[in-house]
Amino acid sequence: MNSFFLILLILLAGAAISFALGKISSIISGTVAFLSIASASVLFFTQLKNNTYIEFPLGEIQLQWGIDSFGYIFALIVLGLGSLASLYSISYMQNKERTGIFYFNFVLVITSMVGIIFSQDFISFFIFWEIMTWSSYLLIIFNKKDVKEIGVKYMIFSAIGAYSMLTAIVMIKGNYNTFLISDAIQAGAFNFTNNEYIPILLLIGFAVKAATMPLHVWAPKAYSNSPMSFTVIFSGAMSKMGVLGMALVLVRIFTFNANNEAILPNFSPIILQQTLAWLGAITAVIATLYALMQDDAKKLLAYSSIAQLGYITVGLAIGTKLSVMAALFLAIVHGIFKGALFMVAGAVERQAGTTDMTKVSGLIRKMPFTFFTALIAIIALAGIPPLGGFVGKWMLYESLITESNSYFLVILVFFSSTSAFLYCYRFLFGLFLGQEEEATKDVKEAPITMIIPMLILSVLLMVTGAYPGILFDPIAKGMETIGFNNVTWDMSVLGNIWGNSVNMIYVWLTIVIVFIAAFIFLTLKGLKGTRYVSTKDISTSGEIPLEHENLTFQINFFQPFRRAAAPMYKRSMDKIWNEIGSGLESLFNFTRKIYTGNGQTYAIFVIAFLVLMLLLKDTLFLN
Amino acid sequence: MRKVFVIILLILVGYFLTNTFSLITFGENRIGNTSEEKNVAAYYLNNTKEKTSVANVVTAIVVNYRGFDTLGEVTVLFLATTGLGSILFRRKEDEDQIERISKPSSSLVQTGSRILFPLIALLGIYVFIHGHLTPGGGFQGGAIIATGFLLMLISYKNFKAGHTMLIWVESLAGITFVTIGLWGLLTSGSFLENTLPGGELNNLISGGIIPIIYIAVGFKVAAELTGVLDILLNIKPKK
Amino acid sequence: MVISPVHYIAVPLLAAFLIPLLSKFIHKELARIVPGIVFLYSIFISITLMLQIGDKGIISEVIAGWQAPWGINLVFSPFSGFLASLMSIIGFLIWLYSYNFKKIDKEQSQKYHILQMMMVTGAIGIVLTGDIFNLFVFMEITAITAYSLTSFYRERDGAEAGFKYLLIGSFASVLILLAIMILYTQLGTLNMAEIAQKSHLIPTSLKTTIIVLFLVGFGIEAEMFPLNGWAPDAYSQSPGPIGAAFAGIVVKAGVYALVRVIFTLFDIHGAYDFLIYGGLITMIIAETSALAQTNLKRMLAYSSIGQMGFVLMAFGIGTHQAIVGALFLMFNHAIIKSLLFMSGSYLTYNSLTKQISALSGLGKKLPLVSILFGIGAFAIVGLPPFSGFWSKLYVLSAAADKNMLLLIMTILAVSIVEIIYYFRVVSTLYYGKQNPEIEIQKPSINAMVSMIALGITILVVGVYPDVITNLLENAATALTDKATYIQSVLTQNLPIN
Amino acid sequence: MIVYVIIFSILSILLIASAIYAVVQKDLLIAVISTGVISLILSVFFYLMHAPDVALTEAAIGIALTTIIFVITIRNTTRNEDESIDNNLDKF
Amino acid sequence: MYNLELQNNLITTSVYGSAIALILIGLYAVLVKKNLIKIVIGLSIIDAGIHLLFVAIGYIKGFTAPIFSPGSENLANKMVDPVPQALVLTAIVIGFATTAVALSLVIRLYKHHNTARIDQIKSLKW
Repeated sequence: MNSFFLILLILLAGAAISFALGKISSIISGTVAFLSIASASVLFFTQLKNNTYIEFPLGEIQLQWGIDSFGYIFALIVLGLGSLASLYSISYMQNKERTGIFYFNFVLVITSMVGIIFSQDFISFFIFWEIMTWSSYLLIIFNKKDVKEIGVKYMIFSAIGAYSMLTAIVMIKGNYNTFLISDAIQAGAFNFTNNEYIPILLLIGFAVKAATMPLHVWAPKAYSNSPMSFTVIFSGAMSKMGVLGMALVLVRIFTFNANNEAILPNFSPIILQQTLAWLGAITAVIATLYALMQDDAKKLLAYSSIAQLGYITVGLAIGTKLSVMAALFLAIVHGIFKGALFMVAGAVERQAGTTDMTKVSGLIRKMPFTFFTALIAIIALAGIPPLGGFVGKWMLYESLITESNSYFLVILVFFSSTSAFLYCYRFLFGLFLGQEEEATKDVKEAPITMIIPMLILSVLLMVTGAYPGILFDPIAKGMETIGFNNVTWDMSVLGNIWGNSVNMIYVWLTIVIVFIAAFIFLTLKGLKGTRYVSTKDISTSGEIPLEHENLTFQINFFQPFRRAAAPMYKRSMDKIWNEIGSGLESLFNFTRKIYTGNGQTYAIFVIAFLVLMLLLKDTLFLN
Repeated sequence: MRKVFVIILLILVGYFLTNTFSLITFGENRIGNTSEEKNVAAYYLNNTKEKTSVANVVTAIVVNYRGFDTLGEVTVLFLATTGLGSILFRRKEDEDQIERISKPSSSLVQTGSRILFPLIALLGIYVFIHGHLTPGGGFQGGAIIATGFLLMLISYKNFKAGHTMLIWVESLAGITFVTIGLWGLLTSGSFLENTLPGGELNNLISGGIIPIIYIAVGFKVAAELTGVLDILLNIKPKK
Repeated sequence: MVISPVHYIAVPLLAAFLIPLLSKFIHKELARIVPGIVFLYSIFISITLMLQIGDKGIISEVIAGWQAPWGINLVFSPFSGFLASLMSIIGFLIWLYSYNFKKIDKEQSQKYHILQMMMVTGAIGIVLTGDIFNLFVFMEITAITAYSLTSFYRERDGAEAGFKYLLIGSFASVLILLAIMILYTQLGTLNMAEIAQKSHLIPTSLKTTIIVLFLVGFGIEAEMFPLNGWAPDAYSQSPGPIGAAFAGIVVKAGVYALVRVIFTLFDIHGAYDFLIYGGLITMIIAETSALAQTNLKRMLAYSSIGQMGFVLMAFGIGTHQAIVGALFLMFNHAIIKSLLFMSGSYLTYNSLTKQISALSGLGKKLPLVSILFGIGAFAIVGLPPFSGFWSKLYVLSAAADKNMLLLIMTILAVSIVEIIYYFRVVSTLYYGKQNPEIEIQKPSINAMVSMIALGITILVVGVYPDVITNLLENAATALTDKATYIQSVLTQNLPIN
Repeated sequence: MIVYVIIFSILSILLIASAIYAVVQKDLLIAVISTGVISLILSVFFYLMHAPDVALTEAAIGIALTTIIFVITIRNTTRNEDESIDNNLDKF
Repeated sequence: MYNLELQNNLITTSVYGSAIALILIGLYAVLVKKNLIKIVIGLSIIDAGIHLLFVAIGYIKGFTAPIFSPGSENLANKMVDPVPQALVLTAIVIGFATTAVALSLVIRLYKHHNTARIDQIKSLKW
């Protein structure tokens, strides 16, 4: 049997079995899900060779599946993260209701993403894309919170994206008479000068999943409201599907000459590129600003995800070798550290009952391993050396400064990534440091099955920080597949055009030594004379705080900043979309009044329509 | 406002109807020479006498050439009866409170209807038995018989049209019709095919299956129309 | 006896006339069982005949032994055969579903089953007949049964819906009669093949009038805007399975008639545009009206109208692929909407009111029905891997071949509206708060069987559309191939006399 | 010939008059009877146009049965179009 | 009055005219009158008009009824068109059936809503 089918079959069987077993025990169900994903990953990385393709017909439509180096990059994210997240969710989902539905959709999301990676034709691509959409929809509303608002919003935006994609697909079929992606690329279907609509529509479709402005409004609540073990996949892997698509299209919007160098016949593709880059940058800035204001750690992470995806979009949109490489690198690393962070949030949620930073704090002693993961991941997220996040940002900045032609863009990206320090700090400080709360006194460390994936991810982050080349290798191969020539990379040395270079191993070693030294010093000092006080252990002007009063330092954490940036928060994209929605709804409510309920009126409609047709008959039906 | 709009519409409808029918001359011969058989009407007029031995061409068309329509038509009536039954359905518990809509008629009326009823029924039967020879046929005869039943229904308070009888007549007539059709299919290969010998023109026994079908139609229509009347008359009047 | 298309009509009629006798004198249950046997027989005929005609053949069966133009004939082509088979199958499933439907009175069930069977028979007659007046008669059979069935429940506003339907339906029959009349004066024939052959002889002004009359008349049956005022009421007030029958069978017959007139009788290009615009407006108005509905069945009704608009529009595009897409849509709409109406009617039956909000949390109490409803909802909005996706893809790519970008955008925009209201229902079902007071009536086995059969069909066709596309291709070819139609009707089966 | 002209003209005038009367008359019973008159005149028309079968059918169904079911309906609902006058259709 | 053409026109006008007038009057009743029974009366008037039109298009001036009565066996070429008559027969019966169903619905509506005015029976809308 063909490995492609076998992998999908294993996954589908896993979905079905875990659905059936969900009624019996959530642990068994989760184990089945984990085993199926893990075995599919093993099969994938051992059995499938790059650049193998199979073709089979479905009616008149020729379908093609295959795996190339480009898809391989994303397979790494999807399957790696998928296995870890499913392992993680065994404990996370324990004692919850309807776990059958959860695991069914969970595995189905993984399946569809693997399917997307396999798809070499638009039809299977779209089919898997839609399966991914609706199965993730069912997970988003899994927690039964704000079902209508979150679910419907997610579905509307997904549908906007999917249907623009579908429009583009049928247009490709109409113009080039092919459903195969490779044929379409060959025929120049993505070429902006050939047809403006196709690339734009496709980009809209992918931008929705990549949560790019102004199509991002579904994301914050969707990310924060789904079960955390799924958000790991949702934010870490699923959004990367949008990145995958965007990369494919953006590379090909120019006309190429024989040496595969872009010819620039007019400015329109550049305008498209610039627009997208600007949108990405603005997304990053705005999402960062919103992330600062969140009290809920999950929401903070959700906005941060959007911001990170903004960087990736910028990188893809710039479209040079370096920037695309940076973007893809960031995509993988973002998958790892955001996965780790959402796992942390999930662990905190499971153990402490909430992730609201005004209610939970000082968990460092209760959950040391979780804290360690959070620390590592936050370092990566903030882009501080020596971890993977730094490498990606470095490359992105370099390409922005040298190749983007727009310093405003650079300023925006810089602004947002420095502001990101603020929320990174807050996440770490809010949840793990500071005073302990009464409510979280009895919190224990998360179970081992949750710790293991988190630690694996932290280790991965450290490794990619020291040896980014591990990731450069598949990325470079993948980029060569989609049309870049001679992508060069080095195992751990980052260079720039001015000839300076950094060896990540040295950076890494230095920092780790400093870190360990500081850690030992602080621990020793801490052992001696630290006094722990509860938040209620104060008196203000002689008044003793009431029992229920919340006096955590977390409340209004960035109040001065909020005051300064108030105008920014006044008008959000969310509101604009809501206004459009309610406007349309009232319009529809008006038009449906045509059905007055009076049978006679309907009869008059019939006669009026008849007369109208009779009046127009000679123009309408002449031949 | 609505009235004005409707009147404008009606004027336009009238204009188009007049326009259309001004192109269709009244009384014009559109059949042409019947022996040329340029259209169905010519074919029917030319062939009915020989091929079906039915004097009344309309009957030949209704029962034989377009017998399928007639089957559909009696089905429509049948379904109307059934539908009426379901629309005006009463539950069993209401059944006792049925009240005839008319007060008991005077004995003069009662006697009159009792005498008239057989006569009307006979007339109806005559009409549909001679359907293939003279004007009239199953529908007309059936409707006439139903009128007779109507007389009885309104003059006698407790005259029940006899559900069992109605069901029998209706079902048997319908089954006869379809069975004759299926017999044709079985023996000659086409539904409702006239399998019996034609006989002599203008004889009572002529036209093969045509009179049989028309008689069945007559009974069926009579039963169905009576059924409709029965249902409608059985409604409990509003106090 | 040789299997022939006339069995589709004759056997149900025989059964309908027999049922009162049988149930009165042999056993009451027979009134409910016999229609099922009849439907099974219809399915058997369908299979036999579909195998018999193979890829391209057309069976033209004459009635009463008169050759085509002189008598009435039935035409079993891949196109009409496809629809007749579909109707038989849906009819059977609807019968199975309503076999012991609790809401139907015991005494009423005989009438219900006769009416339901004859409604399907009438629709099959419309599809099969080759005579325009015969088509009218069958339309009346369908219409009369539909009026009665719409007002079947006493406790609902059925009578109101039925009266509106009747009012508009009478207009339809008047218009069609007028059209037939004018047609007859011009050509002296009622046979559709002969009309198709000679339609160019009609003077233009009369021809256009005839077309308008036909389009408006059949447009009423096909639920085209603004002729569809009756439809939401009729759908929502009729018994659940009858809503399914309207969507799966009756409207299909209306669309068939409309398409037959446009594609075969008069080959008019203006009418294609008429279909596109009519369908588009119907779709937009109906789907946007569905958005604000609070009553589940009424929402399904509007959605059904919208889908029919989509079908008409797909026919209007007019290319081979578009017609295949349109037929695929008809197929999908028949099975999916039947499933939705069936499961939806169980859901509303188990809620306190008919409102969508009253369904909240029923997903847990009626898990299988809710999953089936969910499958239906996912399929109708065109999400893969359910069957609805393929029809949408066919139509869209046909539109793309003709470079109708705006059309594609509109269809998809409307689909988004569709997604919103269907997903609202699904999320209410599964993620709403439960009402503990409701007592649940579990659906009977037969109802479950018929719903599961539909659900499985949706999945199978969705995963592997090839099972149906071949049939659709043949049907589409048969619809557009006017010459073969005329030829096989007018020269086959010489008269025996 | 001229006789026909006269008959046709008179009949058509009667026909239209009774139709209008049927529509404007507020008493539904009278309106229904006018409708019956329409059918009557119609069947004469049919007879004159050499359609005896149709004439018979129209006579039997149109005049008798249609009228009677209308009357039954009026009996069961209301006699007055505007529903202000009491229904006093006790015998007929 | 001896003008043949005028006579023809008069007959044409009286037949077609009254048929069209019936249709229009019926339509008026259906579209304007509020009473349900009036609406049904309107429908049957429209039907009557259609039936008249139908017979009229089959009429051929000076020809006889399509019946081969004894003594007129060879008049096939002198008979009016029988097909419209056959169709009208069907149409009349169908019309009756529709009217019966309509009236039964009116009865039920009246019982349910206690009114026969169509503009007050609007519980289903939008």
